[in-house]
Amino acid sequence: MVTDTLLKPRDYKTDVFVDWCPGCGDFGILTSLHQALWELKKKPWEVVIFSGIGCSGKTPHYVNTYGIHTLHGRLLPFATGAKLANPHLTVIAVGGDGDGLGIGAGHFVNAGRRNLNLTYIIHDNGVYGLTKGQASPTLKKGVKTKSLPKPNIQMNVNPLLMAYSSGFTFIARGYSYDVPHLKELLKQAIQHKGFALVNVLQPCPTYNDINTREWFGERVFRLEETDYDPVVTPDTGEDELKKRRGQFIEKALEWETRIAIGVLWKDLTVETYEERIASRIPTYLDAPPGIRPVCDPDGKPTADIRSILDSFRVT
Amino acid sequence: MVTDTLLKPRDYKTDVFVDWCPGCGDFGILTSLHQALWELKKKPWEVVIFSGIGCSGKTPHYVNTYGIHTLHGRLLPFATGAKLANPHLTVIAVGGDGDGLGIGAGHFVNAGRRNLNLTYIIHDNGVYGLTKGQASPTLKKGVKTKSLPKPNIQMNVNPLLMAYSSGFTFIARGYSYDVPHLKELLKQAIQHKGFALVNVLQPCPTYNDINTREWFGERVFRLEETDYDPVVTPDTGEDELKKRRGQFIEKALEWETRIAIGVLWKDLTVETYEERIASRIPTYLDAPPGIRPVCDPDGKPTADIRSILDSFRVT
Amino acid sequence: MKRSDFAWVVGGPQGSGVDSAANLFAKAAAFGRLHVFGKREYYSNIMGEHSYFQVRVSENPVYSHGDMMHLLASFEAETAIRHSWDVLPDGGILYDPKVVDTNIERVPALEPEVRTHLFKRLNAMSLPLTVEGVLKAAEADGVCLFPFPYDDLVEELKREYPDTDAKVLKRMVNTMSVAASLRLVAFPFEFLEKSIQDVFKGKTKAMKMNIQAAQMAYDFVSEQGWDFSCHLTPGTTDEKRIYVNGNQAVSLGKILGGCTFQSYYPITPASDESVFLEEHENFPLTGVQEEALKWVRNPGNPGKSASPNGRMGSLLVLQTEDEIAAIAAATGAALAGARAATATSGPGFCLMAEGLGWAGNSEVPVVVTLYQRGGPSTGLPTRHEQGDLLFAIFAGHGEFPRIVLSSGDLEEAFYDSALVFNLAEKYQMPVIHLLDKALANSNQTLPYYDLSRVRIERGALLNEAPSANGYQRFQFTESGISPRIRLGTPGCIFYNTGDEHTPEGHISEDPENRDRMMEKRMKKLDLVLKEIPSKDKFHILGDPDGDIVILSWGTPKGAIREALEVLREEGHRVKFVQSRLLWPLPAQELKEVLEPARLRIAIEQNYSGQFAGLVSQHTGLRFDHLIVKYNGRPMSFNEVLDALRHILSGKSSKKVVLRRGH
Amino acid sequence: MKRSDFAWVVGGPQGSGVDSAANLFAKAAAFGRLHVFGKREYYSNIMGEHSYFQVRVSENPVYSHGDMMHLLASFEAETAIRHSWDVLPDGGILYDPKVVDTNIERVPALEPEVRTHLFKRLNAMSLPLTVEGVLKAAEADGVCLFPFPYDDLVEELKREYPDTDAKVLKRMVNTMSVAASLRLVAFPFEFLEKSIQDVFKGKTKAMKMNIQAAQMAYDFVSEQGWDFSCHLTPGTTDEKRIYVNGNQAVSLGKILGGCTFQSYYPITPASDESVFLEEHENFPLTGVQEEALKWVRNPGNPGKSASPNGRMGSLLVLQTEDEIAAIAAATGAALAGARAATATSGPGFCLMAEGLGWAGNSEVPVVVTLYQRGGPSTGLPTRHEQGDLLFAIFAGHGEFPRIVLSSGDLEEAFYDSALVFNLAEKYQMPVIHLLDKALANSNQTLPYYDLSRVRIERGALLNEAPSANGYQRFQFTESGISPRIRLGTPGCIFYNTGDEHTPEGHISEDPENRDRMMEKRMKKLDLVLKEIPSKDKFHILGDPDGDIVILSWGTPKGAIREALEVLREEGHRVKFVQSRLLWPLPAQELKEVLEPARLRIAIEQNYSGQFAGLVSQHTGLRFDHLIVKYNGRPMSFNEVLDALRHILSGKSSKKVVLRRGH
Ligand SMILES: Cc1ncc(C[n+]2csc(CCOP(=O)(O)OP(=O)(O)O)c2C)c(N)n1
Ligand SMILES: Cc1ncc(C[n+]2csc(CCOP(=O)(O)OP(=O)(O)O)c2C)c(N)n1
Ligand code: SF4
Ligand code: SF4
Ligand SMILES: [Mg+2]
Ligand SMILES: [Mg+2]
Repeated sequence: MVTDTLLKPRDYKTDVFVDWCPGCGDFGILTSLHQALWELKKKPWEVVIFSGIGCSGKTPHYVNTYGIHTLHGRLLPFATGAKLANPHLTVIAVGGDGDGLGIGAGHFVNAGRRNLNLTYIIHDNGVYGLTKGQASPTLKKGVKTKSLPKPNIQMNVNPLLMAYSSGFTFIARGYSYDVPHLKELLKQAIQHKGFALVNVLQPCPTYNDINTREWFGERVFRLEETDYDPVVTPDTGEDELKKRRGQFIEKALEWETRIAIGVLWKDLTVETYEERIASRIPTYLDAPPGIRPVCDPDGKPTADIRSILDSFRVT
Repeated sequence: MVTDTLLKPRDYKTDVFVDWCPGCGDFGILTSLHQALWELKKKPWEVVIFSGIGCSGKTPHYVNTYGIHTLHGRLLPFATGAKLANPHLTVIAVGGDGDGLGIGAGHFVNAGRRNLNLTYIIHDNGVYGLTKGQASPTLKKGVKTKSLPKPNIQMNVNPLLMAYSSGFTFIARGYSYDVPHLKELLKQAIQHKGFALVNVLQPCPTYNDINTREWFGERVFRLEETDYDPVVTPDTGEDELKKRRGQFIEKALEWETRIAIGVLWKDLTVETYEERIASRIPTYLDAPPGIRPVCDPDGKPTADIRSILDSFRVT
Repeated sequence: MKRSDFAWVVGGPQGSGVDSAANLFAKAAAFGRLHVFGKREYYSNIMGEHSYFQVRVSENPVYSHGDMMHLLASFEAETAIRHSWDVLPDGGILYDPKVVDTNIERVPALEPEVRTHLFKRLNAMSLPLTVEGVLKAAEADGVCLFPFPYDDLVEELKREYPDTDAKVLKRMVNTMSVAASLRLVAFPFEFLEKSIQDVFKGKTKAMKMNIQAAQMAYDFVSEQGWDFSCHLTPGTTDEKRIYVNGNQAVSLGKILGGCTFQSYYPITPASDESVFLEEHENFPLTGVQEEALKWVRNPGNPGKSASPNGRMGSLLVLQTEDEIAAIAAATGAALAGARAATATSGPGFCLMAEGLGWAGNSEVPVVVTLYQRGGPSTGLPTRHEQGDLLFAIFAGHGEFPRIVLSSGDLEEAFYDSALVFNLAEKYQMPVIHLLDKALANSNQTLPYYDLSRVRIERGALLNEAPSANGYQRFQFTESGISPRIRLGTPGCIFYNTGDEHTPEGHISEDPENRDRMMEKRMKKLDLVLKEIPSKDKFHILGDPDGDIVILSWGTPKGAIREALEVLREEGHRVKFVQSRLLWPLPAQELKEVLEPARLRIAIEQNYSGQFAGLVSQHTGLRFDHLIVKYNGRPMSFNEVLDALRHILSGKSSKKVVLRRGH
Repeated sequence: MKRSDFAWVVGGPQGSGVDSAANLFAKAAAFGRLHVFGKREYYSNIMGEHSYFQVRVSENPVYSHGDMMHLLASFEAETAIRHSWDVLPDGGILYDPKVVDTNIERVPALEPEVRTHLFKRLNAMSLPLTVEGVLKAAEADGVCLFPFPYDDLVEELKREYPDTDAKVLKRMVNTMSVAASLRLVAFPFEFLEKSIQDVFKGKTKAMKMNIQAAQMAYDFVSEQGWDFSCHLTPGTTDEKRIYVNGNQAVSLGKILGGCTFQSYYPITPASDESVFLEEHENFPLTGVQEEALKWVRNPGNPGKSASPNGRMGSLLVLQTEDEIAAIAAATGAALAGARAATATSGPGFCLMAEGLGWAGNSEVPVVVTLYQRGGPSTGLPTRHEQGDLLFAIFAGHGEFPRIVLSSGDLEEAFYDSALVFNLAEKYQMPVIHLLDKALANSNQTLPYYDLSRVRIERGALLNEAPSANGYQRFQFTESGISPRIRLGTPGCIFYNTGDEHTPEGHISEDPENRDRMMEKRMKKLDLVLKEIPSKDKFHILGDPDGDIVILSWGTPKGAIREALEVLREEGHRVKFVQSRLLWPLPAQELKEVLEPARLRIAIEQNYSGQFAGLVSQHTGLRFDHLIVKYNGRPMSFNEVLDALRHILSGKSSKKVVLRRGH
């Protein structure tokens, strides 16, 4: 029995041994998540964390909420099913860059098309951590991390650009060693009504000796401290929209010398998938699939199919 | 035995019954392909066409070259394997929008990261044709084609933007009823050294009664007839690059009133995957995996593993 | 064969309305209180390739299609060319006189191999290589030819509907062919009219035009005074009946069975089910009780949800990007409390193997409705096969429990589609409902479903957090079943992982815990075998004391039943064990019913006799004969009968391959 | 057990160098001309969780690990806490005196269930809940304790290497633990020195430091004058030997066997193979003949490719985005003429089911190296199991031919890794090479591979277009094998499709063609059974005339062999049938060797005895006993021996579950 009294940030921790390597960027993400949940006053049972497979995939076991550690690359479809079955849940998906942008790229793209109200945190470390450091889809071509026998032969994808092309309505970049900032991003993402991506730059000291804490430290800067405005509303004019889009793309691409962290895109003009469903299924929000009583206490079905069946009557 | 003498455009046809619906846009794509191959003087055996599953997936059976009709959504990985095994083949992948951007989206993205020298033609009809007209990933939200019981509830992806975020170095849009233009696009795509996408607007008169020939007819215009310049070379400056990128994105997104067809993006700065391999494997182009003699006529292996094996010797 | 058993075939290019014609014909017969069985054959194609429909009609129940054809209705060349050969000597062919000169060469959709074959036949008979040649060949066999001038009648109709699109008018040939056919067999027009009214309900104009077209065609035939020996007489039953196909039967069972979530990715022959469900996503509810689930109602809107009584309910259909996502989404929905399913066919099921294992490992009740079709690979996407059994049983790496249940016909399919959710929830494991193309695309008249037979059991699903401290999702219990709560249940949390786990659901690599968890999961299969009632394990049909036993599963049931009726008349005592629970295999019970027989025959629609092998493994019993079929066409009762007769004559080889059908 | 059979265990947190320590120790023993078998156990984790390595050493060949431990080498608390319990009474424990006071509570990676268990034990003995308590418990059993002050020695070393990073110095504890251990068993230092030289080849500085550290530790132990009864004496063989692990053995076989293309997606325990291959992507060629394949050489560069003789060759490794792409790419490469493979484990194999069917249907020779690991689902990703057999055999919808071959040890694995390509190309079907985690992560000393044993057969692969007109890729032939050409072969084209197809490879739904194609494909399996030599079907080990027979497959081979050696000494005549060709199943031959026995015992590392069931199905024979294990730890020869002894005593239950291992 989990109680809802006296929750402190550390009440969001579990007593499962956190088996990440010392200095791993995953710790910062976990802490930010604990803090964000606490600041949002989420009760443990209001939240479900879905994860994929990888070092990052272990996250749900370390958070005192419902936690579903799914399959490699499949966290979004699992999360989608749960969220659709009960749209009142706060659903957070947490996975690796290999998980989400390699094997899971098809789900990434297609989840973007739905704009379900959920939050997706990517641990972007440039490597497949748990399988010992092969290049992940975000590693730049030609980079040779210590885990690679040869320089990376494939080019990288840009997760933010991909998110934009796929329809995400909230696109942010965080840095796992800037916990206060990341915590704020997570809070905003969770509060955003729609599909929110928080791509977190996450140093992997064990395998990625290129994009290290030092490397990022010299480059990241907070977008909030500039005059960048990521918000698109129904009132944003066509020209203004083009401008926003242009600056978004440039900021998303910027990498070698400066890397922006913060909210890069926030589109308030798109209705959520839940809203779309509700407009087709009037009872959806009141009696969603996970909840709708399917039988009476005796097991008698509540669905009355007689009118449908009658349409097949011949005698 | 296929001969290489006296090839005419119609020699690129087969006598297999073409079972597309009357008026289907697929015919225009097929004709353009026949013509492009002829004009490029490709011998039938120099070309391999890979396809996925769908109406579009039947294409290889209608072209007098090697033809490999693969699985739904998997044409790119099949094509990738063949091209890598013999980089001297001209490899063309042909598939549906559902095939390539729905179930196959993960391969689309990750093939973009490689920039193999191959051509990918998408039949973009907004529907899953062969399964009777469900919404495909390119259909706009809210659109109700005659095949749908309710308006499309998901948003669309923009194939060109996705291609850009994934690293494609040649991105074009064609229109299946503008055969002369499409033929030229295909020729350019095949000749481009790198991964080339030709997304073809393909009316499906049977299921998509929204994006019809008439609808497109009023909107498409040839980019070549404007002053649009898609080419990026090593000499393109940073500002110029930003400009190109900006105009590419706007042209890629433009849809409701005007739709640009032509080459939207052509990046000549990226080496091909084959070149990258060749720099690691000096014998790659001369003796690629499909060809390298693996044994002598008696079956004696040619690979000499003694030096590797010796590194494991203990006595 | 009783005379009242009548088989009608209509063919034509895909997209030309063959299905509508068949539907009109079948419903007319059904409204005429006859039993109907309809089978659809078509290419993997949208327009242009040949498709056809056999409708069998009888005063007695019909369970399958047959090889015979009494009347062939055609309105273009290809159908006549392909099917005329199979019309019975006394039967007839309705054809368009316009096409008689059509050269076989010029029918593009005919496969080269079919063409060559026809040439040989016609040349041997010195007949021209045209439709006429083919018809002549039939005539020589005693078949009656009925030239029907469609164009003239369409012209006539056009005069009455001058503003109507030519394409729409052209479509009337379907209705005409039906009307002409019904007139030929002297079936009263009123039933056709009723059928048209039913089919075009709400489309007044189309209804009117179709009735008129039908009347014209009917009258035309009357005027010809053609002599046709087959007559069809309306029946007299007062049984309440429906006429449905497999996708519909399953959909109806799912809705009634409390399915609230279905994910799918389009695939033949499964997706028609999902489309049907989406069309019927809202439906009324009855008898909803005030419940313990208030916590999940829209928190922003508590008043509105006070009582869902008398309200509408829904089943949410989600079209996913692929089948990997389909099973994952269904599993996610099940975790949140939905009765969740996904429907697919072989290629899609391939992509579900990993997800299935996750659900098995995390003990999630998820239903996979698997419509088998011709494999391997893309195979024969619109044809029939039962080739996926062993794959369904062993899909996914490692070992985890699952249930595989197969339905034999449209009656079972309905009730089973509700039942599978009970099994999934009671035993907390994935259930594969194994169906096939023949079932999906067959139509049948059936007694109105008995809705009161369906009861919902949700097993150990708790509506509220257990009051005891320390809820453990995978608590070790005697039965192996641990109480389950929904994601979001207040006062509780739980964990799931694809890894081996502790009772709390956290990753564990401890060998002792591993053994216990593995045993907990796998032993649930024993419980399944213990608790599932015998009727859900297998049906015994035919002669329960027969000394010959047939073992089969799935849709061959219909053909076997009909064949057995004949064999019984011929004095053979044959018992038919139709297996339903295919996994876990009720080996002991099967052994008991199979062992006493002096002759054991297994029948299934695949190459290797997958189920027979499995039963041999687990019972130690061998089969004397194996009747299989793998050409993509369902077994007709005639070929099953012939094969059985041959076996009974003692002259048959051990393995019999059925090869009929087009 | 012979005294010279010595088992050493080293443990520590993942990432701290346990593997290197084990490698140093094993190689030292191997250089000392002893036989070595090493087994690695680790968590699905990168750093921090406990891992350990058992190295067994003997003058006689060792084929498996054992339950005994003569010397435990530890350098932190957790290893001592976990393993001390299992040291033999005469054995010893090397430990860091610094950690004796460490409280068990404060060892974070210990699972709560393990901790509770330890508390119980220590409390029962009234010992403190610390490392000291645990050591005391061991001492009470007669185990010798060897406190080894690592920090002091590291300090000393630091003085000599003042500029060296503290982390690097800390790592020296590994080498020290090895040196100390070897001194304890009085093994000559020279072999350790050789081992260090070998392992640190090319890294002069590290080599020097390690030798020095080793020397210091060795000397330190000498000075203590500790008394330890276990001694290890160098061997005397002049056999030429290698020391490899499973991933390496397979890689070497692949390269030699002419594999030119490998696709993969990272997964434990398969991807080390691909990484190894990528590291060795270029290698010399010998004996390349001028060939008929000029047409494919770089057309832009014809001169350069005139003769590849004496040149380098390559094996291209492609890291794909997932396993769906991996099998698709390998299949594409095979179509273009490559000997192509992909390597994966259960979860990845799930995603290959559809691609496998395509390759089966299109008759493409593609090799899947499948390393089984603990399932279901993510399961026990770094642990061992043989749970994927039936899935490997039945993966993919519909029915298509495939070969499943399993190797029993590192010797077989090498030759088989070349052989599978021959099978794939000769029979034009996918071949699954079924391996497992135990094989991948075991090391063994073996006779230097006999390279001349490997012969390459490419079957009906034509290097040029056939001169006859109308090449048909799927031409019907007597054997079912049709001549195959590469994509790009001039003067020719062909088609492939996942659909059923004509001999040309175009889509066909014709039922007759379908039957023929299906039979063509499936009958190739008969050819496989006919042609594959008996030694590739199964090995007969032990007493060929034994009246007790054991059937097994894969890696239990090692443990069974050793157990049988003991049983033979005890007077039992046991025949051991080690199956290799698992599909198609050589049922007839198996029946012949299994049937005569009076007692049949099946042994495999899964829950349900998958192979035993399959063999029962196809031979009709039952097994009297089934020995299984599914806790994720490979079978030790001791537990196999104990189980067999129990069976032979007549007191055993039918099913025996082995449960040992950490
Ligand atoms: C289908 C499948 N293929 C491969 C794996 C093996 N696998 C485990 S973790 C992992 C990669 C993890 O990389 P990433 O997603 O970037 O997460 P990280 O460990 O870096 O956090 C892979 C490939 C798997 N579990 N399932
Ligand atoms: C794994 C798998 N799932 C589903 C299908 C069924 N299927 C056949 S074609 C098709 C969709 C075709 O749509 P698209 O790719 O857009 O091609 P189009 O027919 O529109 O040219 C689908 C879903 C399949 N063949 N394989
Ligand atoms: S391997 Fe990298 S990502 Fe994984 S836990 Fe270690 S540091 Fe973190
Ligand atoms: S369904 Fe559409 S895409 Fe397919 S053949 Fe017909 S018109 Fe073309
Ligand atoms: Mg990563
Ligand atoms: Mg499409």
